[in-house]
Amino acid sequence: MNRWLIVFIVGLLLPLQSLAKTVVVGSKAFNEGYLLGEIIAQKLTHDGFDVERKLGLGKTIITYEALKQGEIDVYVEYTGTLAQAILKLENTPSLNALQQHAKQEGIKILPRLGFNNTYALVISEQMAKKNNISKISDLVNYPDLNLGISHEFLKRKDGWQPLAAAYGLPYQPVGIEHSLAYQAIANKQIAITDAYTTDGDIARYHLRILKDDKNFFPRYDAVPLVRTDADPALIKSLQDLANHIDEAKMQQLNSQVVNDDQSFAEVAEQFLTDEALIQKSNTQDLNSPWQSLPRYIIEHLQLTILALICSCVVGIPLSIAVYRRPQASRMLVYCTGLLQTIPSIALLALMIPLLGIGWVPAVVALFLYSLLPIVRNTLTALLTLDPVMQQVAVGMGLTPREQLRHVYIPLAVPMIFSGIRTAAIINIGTATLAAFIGAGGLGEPIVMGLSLNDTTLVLFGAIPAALLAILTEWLFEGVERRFIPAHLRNTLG
Amino acid sequence: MNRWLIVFIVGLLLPLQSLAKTVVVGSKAFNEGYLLGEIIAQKLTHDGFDVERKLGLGKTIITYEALKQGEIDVYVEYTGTLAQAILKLENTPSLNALQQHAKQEGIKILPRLGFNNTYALVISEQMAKKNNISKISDLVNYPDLNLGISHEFLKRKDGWQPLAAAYGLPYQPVGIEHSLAYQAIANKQIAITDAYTTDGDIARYHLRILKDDKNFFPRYDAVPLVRTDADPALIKSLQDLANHIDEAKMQQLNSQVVNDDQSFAEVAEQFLTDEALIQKSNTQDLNSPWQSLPRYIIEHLQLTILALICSCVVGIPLSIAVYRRPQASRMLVYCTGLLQTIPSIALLALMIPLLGIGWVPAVVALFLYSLLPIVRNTLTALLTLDPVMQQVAVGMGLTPREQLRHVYIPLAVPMIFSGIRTAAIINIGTATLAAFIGAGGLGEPIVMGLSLNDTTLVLFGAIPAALLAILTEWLFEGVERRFIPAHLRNTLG
Amino acid sequence: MQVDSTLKAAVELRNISLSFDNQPLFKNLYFELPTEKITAIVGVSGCGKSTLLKLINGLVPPDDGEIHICGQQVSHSDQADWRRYMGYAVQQIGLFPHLNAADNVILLAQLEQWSSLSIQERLDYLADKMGLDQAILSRFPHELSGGQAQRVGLCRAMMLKPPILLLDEAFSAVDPITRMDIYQYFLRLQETEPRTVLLITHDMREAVKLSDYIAVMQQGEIVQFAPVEQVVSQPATDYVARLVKEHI
Amino acid sequence: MQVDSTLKAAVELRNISLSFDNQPLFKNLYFELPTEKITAIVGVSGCGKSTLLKLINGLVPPDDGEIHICGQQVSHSDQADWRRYMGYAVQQIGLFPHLNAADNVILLAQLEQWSSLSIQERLDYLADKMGLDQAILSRFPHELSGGQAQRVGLCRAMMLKPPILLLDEAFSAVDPITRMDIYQYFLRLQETEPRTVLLITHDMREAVKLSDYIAVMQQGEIVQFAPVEQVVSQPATDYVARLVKEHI
Ligand SMILES: Nc1ncnc2c1ncn2[C@@H]1O[C@H](COP(=O)(O)OP(=O)(O)OP(=O)(O)O)[C@@H](O)[C@H]1O
Ligand SMILES: Nc1ncnc2c1ncn2[C@@H]1O[C@H](COP(=O)(O)OP(=O)(O)OP(=O)(O)O)[C@@H](O)[C@H]1O
Ligand SMILES: [Mg+2]
Ligand SMILES: [Mg+2]
Repeated sequence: MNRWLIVFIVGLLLPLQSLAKTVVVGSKAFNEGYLLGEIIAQKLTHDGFDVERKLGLGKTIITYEALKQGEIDVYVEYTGTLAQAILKLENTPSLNALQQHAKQEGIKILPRLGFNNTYALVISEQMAKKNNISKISDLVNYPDLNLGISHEFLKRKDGWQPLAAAYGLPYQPVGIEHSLAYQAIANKQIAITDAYTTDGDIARYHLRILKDDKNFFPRYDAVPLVRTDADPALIKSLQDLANHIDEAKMQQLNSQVVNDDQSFAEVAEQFLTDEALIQKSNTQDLNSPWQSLPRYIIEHLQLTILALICSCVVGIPLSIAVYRRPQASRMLVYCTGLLQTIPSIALLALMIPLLGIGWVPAVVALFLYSLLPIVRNTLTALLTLDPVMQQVAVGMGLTPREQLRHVYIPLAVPMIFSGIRTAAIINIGTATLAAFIGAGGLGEPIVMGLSLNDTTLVLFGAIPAALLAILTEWLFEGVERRFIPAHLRNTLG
Repeated sequence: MNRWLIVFIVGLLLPLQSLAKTVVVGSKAFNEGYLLGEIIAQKLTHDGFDVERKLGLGKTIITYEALKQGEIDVYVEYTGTLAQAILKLENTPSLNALQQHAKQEGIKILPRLGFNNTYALVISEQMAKKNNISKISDLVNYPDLNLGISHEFLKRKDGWQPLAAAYGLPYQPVGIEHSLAYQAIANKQIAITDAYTTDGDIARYHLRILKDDKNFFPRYDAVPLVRTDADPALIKSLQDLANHIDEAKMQQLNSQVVNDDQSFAEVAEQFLTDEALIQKSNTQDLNSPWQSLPRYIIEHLQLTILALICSCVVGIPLSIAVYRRPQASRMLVYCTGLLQTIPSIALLALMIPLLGIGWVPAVVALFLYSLLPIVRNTLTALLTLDPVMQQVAVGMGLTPREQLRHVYIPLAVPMIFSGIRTAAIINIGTATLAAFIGAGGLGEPIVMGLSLNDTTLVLFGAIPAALLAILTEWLFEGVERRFIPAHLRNTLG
Repeated sequence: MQVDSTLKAAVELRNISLSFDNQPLFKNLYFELPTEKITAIVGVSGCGKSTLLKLINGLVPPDDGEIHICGQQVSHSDQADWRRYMGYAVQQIGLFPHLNAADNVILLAQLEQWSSLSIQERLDYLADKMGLDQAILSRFPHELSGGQAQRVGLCRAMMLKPPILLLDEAFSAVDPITRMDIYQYFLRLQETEPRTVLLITHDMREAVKLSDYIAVMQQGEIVQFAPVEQVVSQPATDYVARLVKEHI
Repeated sequence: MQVDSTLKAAVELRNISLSFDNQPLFKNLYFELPTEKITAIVGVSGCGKSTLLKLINGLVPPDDGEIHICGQQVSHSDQADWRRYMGYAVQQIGLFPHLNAADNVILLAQLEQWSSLSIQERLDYLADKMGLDQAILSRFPHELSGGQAQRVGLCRAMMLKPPILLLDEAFSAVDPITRMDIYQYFLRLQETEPRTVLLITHDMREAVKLSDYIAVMQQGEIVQFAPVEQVVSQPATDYVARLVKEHI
């Protein structure tokens, strides 16, 4: 009997093992990040890797830490960000120097993708032509131009003020919302604004990037990062992408996403095919949630099952250990009860400083939540056993351990199972919150769908979760049929 | 025995009854709204009313509906909002006409508090003096002034464009982030911007409001709204506030909150005392969460207990009704399981269109969540009864109902209680989410604390919730001691 | 209900067949329970005596055959209606653990809404006859000795004065002296207000002493069913002869 | 462990006192169980027979007094160590419902890590002696008849060949013929490999037939404890006389 149980559990967890061997592609949470992540993912898939996407992980530091700790295997970072925000270097070092620093952290910087996504000043093509302006230092001669500078750039330490000082620019710029600036240029309300060099709107609004002829702006070269111990085949595959995306290309790709409403997957595939980096696949829409559904479900199952196994492995023995001591039993019930009163989001949030993001804190949180039904049912079952059975078990000379193993637990099993089943179902529900901390699962389409107000996407998470609940019930019916003699079984299964 | 149970339950629910007779003061969720709500609440408290605060309810329409449906009894609205956003009137009617329209909806408009919170153009006092500008039409003569207009005002249908047209203003304004505009005026980057007439920063930045001499802006007079069937004493008390707050006063009060970091309660009390509307109380800090703690706890208890009673009253009989039919039992377990897989926030959100806000949807959601442990434990207990007991009960001629009433249920009680206790504890935890839909309870300080990043406030919700969980365990131990013979009892209580 | 005393058989089983797990126990069993007489069933352990009682009580439906009670054929579902007229003391005793001894006994009378006076009277009467004192009646089942519990079960079966009594080894845990008293009580009762009693026993002397008829069962068949004297004097088979010889 | 057969008493209770709910049951009870003899306890239902067995087995701690097993005084906690050497068949039978009959019987031997061959041998031997066939052994307790279950319980108590056997009305649900076989078995066993047996019974003839000594108990006191013949020929009290008279 036990053998079957182990086979069953191992079988269920196998996907976790196999997933652990895939390449996990990460990204930060903004359009260019998503797009570069998707490009890398498709390239790797094409080169035969088993790819998992963990795109949109959040802030720089979370994504970087995820890479360092092996939760993702590759993501695209900018050299400037790496130098300043991550490695905390004062001035901007060369790529080689950066490579040295990164190596000490176990990180390898791969060759540049080809573009430098930094700040720039942009001017309308028309105005530039008319006045023959092509570089920032040309501006010194046109003090009458209206400058509308984004609030962020105005406020940055390395923003407007040092720039103006470096070039000796004679302007008093007006602060403007970045999203309105291009429109303002189009309306001729302002002539010049700041922008990112890869902004998809630059081409759309026919703007010219003024050359940073004094090299004022630090370089933000896009580079894939991997760990130093990365699979050489992975590195090889990623190196193929080197120098395939210049600023204009990146602008165009960004624009396809933002202005032409194409999906990241479509744009990425188009790009890779155009550059002959992959052959065009015949599959349908790559971005369809149908494609991700198996992953959602497997992740969800893994979270739930791992947490459930933990709480069985901890909760049942703990209950058994204390059930003869009323004070200890009471404490156990109180403590597991207290855990329940922490709202789930708060608990998940609490986990982050302790355990970071990903599936570990999610499993821990789920584990803590599923303790109560298991502990209480185990205790109640053991404490309300038929006293004659106890008398016989003791009277025939079984040791306390044997009494439990051969009499009390078998008799308590239907009730314990009832607790485990309740815990499992509650877990399936609560696990949908795991997506908030990047643990994936069916919460991912739900969270995405809620934030995009896309009901279909929400249902892509909600319906499988509901079906999982029913499947779980069936599974437990089967397990009970296997392990509990018919006459002792909760006959509804 | 049953008598005691009833007395106990009624005793616990009594506060709900008494709270239902208090006056509930609502507000929308922005500073001025909170402040006016607090002023009204303190005034009513001073006049002997039992006041409950439901401040920060959210958008206009939620707050208005809450008033109409009796969930709150009074809140402050602006006549312009009332006319346009709520009653959907085309042009701005007189207060009398508005009163007529509102009456048809069962709403009574009380006399104006005295200020008109509308859009205005502001200019620095210094510049105004220098150029002798006091009204908007004066601006026609100064086409060289820089205008920085907020993006929102630029985009509004009744914003900048018609204003400029109405006054024939010769400006091409620059869009600016409202929060930066005052600073920009102070820095002399712009001369004029738009503002609300009661903005606390107007005084702080020494700005002058330009008179709207063509009455372009609709009036947004602050008026308390009550239902037409409101207690005359309540109306009387609210009328005392009429004309006590002009624009300058409101600016000052807003500024005290925003710039001087005083609590709403402090500012409100200061104002009411200054205006001799109430006598200064000797109590300590009114805003202390200690003061609200009893209400939080009582609301939380009510939510939890009501939901628990509902799920007992529904879940136990339902389980008993179906337990002999395996198919029906299975369906019941599946359905209660499905409910568990809906994430709690989604379920609460789902309730709003059906049941509005407040404690009704919260209780319904909690009720649905607590069904599973109760249903499953009841079913399991009934299905794993000692077969000899069943044989005897049937064989001695008990009807199915009598078998249940006198044999099966008494024997199943320890297990059923175990389910109820699990449900109760889970409920206490989940009820903390009820604050999201205005149902109050210990979630209120938690939600507030999380959004203000105020750990102490969070603990004001979390610690009592944890204590409640322990209290609940004690209570159930007592109840079990009362209803279950010692030898059948889950001895850990 | 009153059992029609002119009727020869209060209970009649016709052509009953019953199998457990495809193991036939009864094949075309015919059995009739004489009205207002005490009938004892004896037989090897596991031959089907308790199962016969369950058939009569309707706890086990027959695979085939007819059951007549008081002259009417009853279906398995009808049988429920007859149960209150059949006191049934099961072999495992089966007291309800959540009720004390007295409450176990009076449960049916309470459900029949007897006055508390008549309940108390009947309880006292039965307890006295069965040698149970007040202290014992207020104990919970797990606090009773085996014989005390068995007698409480007997009182419970007899509480409503049922015209038919089914007793499955109802005296086996009672000591000989108390048992004598109970025999006396039954025999006297049978003279004043006769009941139809079916009792299972392994004590041939008990069978001889108490009953009017003896049915000897062997592997699901009734091998002899006759008045006591006849069974003793003319045992039908070797098995019956051994039974009689060893124990009288 | 072997009981030292030179020892007069395998078990000795000295000055035992025990109360339930402040109702004294035993007051300064003295009892010794003769080594390698069969001793029967008879007495009124509820006089404390089963409780005496529980005291010996250590299931119930005495309020006061000493218990000596094989000459050593044992405390309540020590008693646990002795239990495997005392086969104990409880009055309620108490088979484990999740194990079938055979598994109930062999559980202890499995825990003692007997070879499966010797387990099977012992099981077959006992089942044969108790008249249980293979079909019965594979049934779950709720599928057994009362007498079958009781015999399975008896096998369970005897599985480990314990030198001391405590039998609480262990034959009461067994039919007379099978019971005769079991008596024979016990008597023959007692000649070849004698055990210390304490059996509770309400059947005086059983007591006389099986045992070497009879202890008569009345309200928590042993009123006569003597070899069988002596109890029969010289009953110590009226009560004993009645017992003897009515049943022999
Ligand atoms: N837990 C208990 N609480 C109170 N009284 C008890 C408890 N256990 C046993 N008794 C009482 O102690 C007395 C002795 O019980 P015991 O089971 O030893 O009797 P017995 O001699 O075995 O009787 P029987 O022949 O009926 O089995 C009885 O009167 C019984 O009611
Ligand atoms: N649910 C069941 N499944 C399988 N076999 C059963 C079931 N119930 C009873 N039996 C078998 O049917 C036979 C008759 O059982 P029954 O209880 O009627 O015997 P009995 O004559 O009352 O015996 P005893 O004198 O030992 O009480 C036995 O062999 C028993 O094992
Ligand atoms: Mg039987
Ligand atoms: Mg006893």
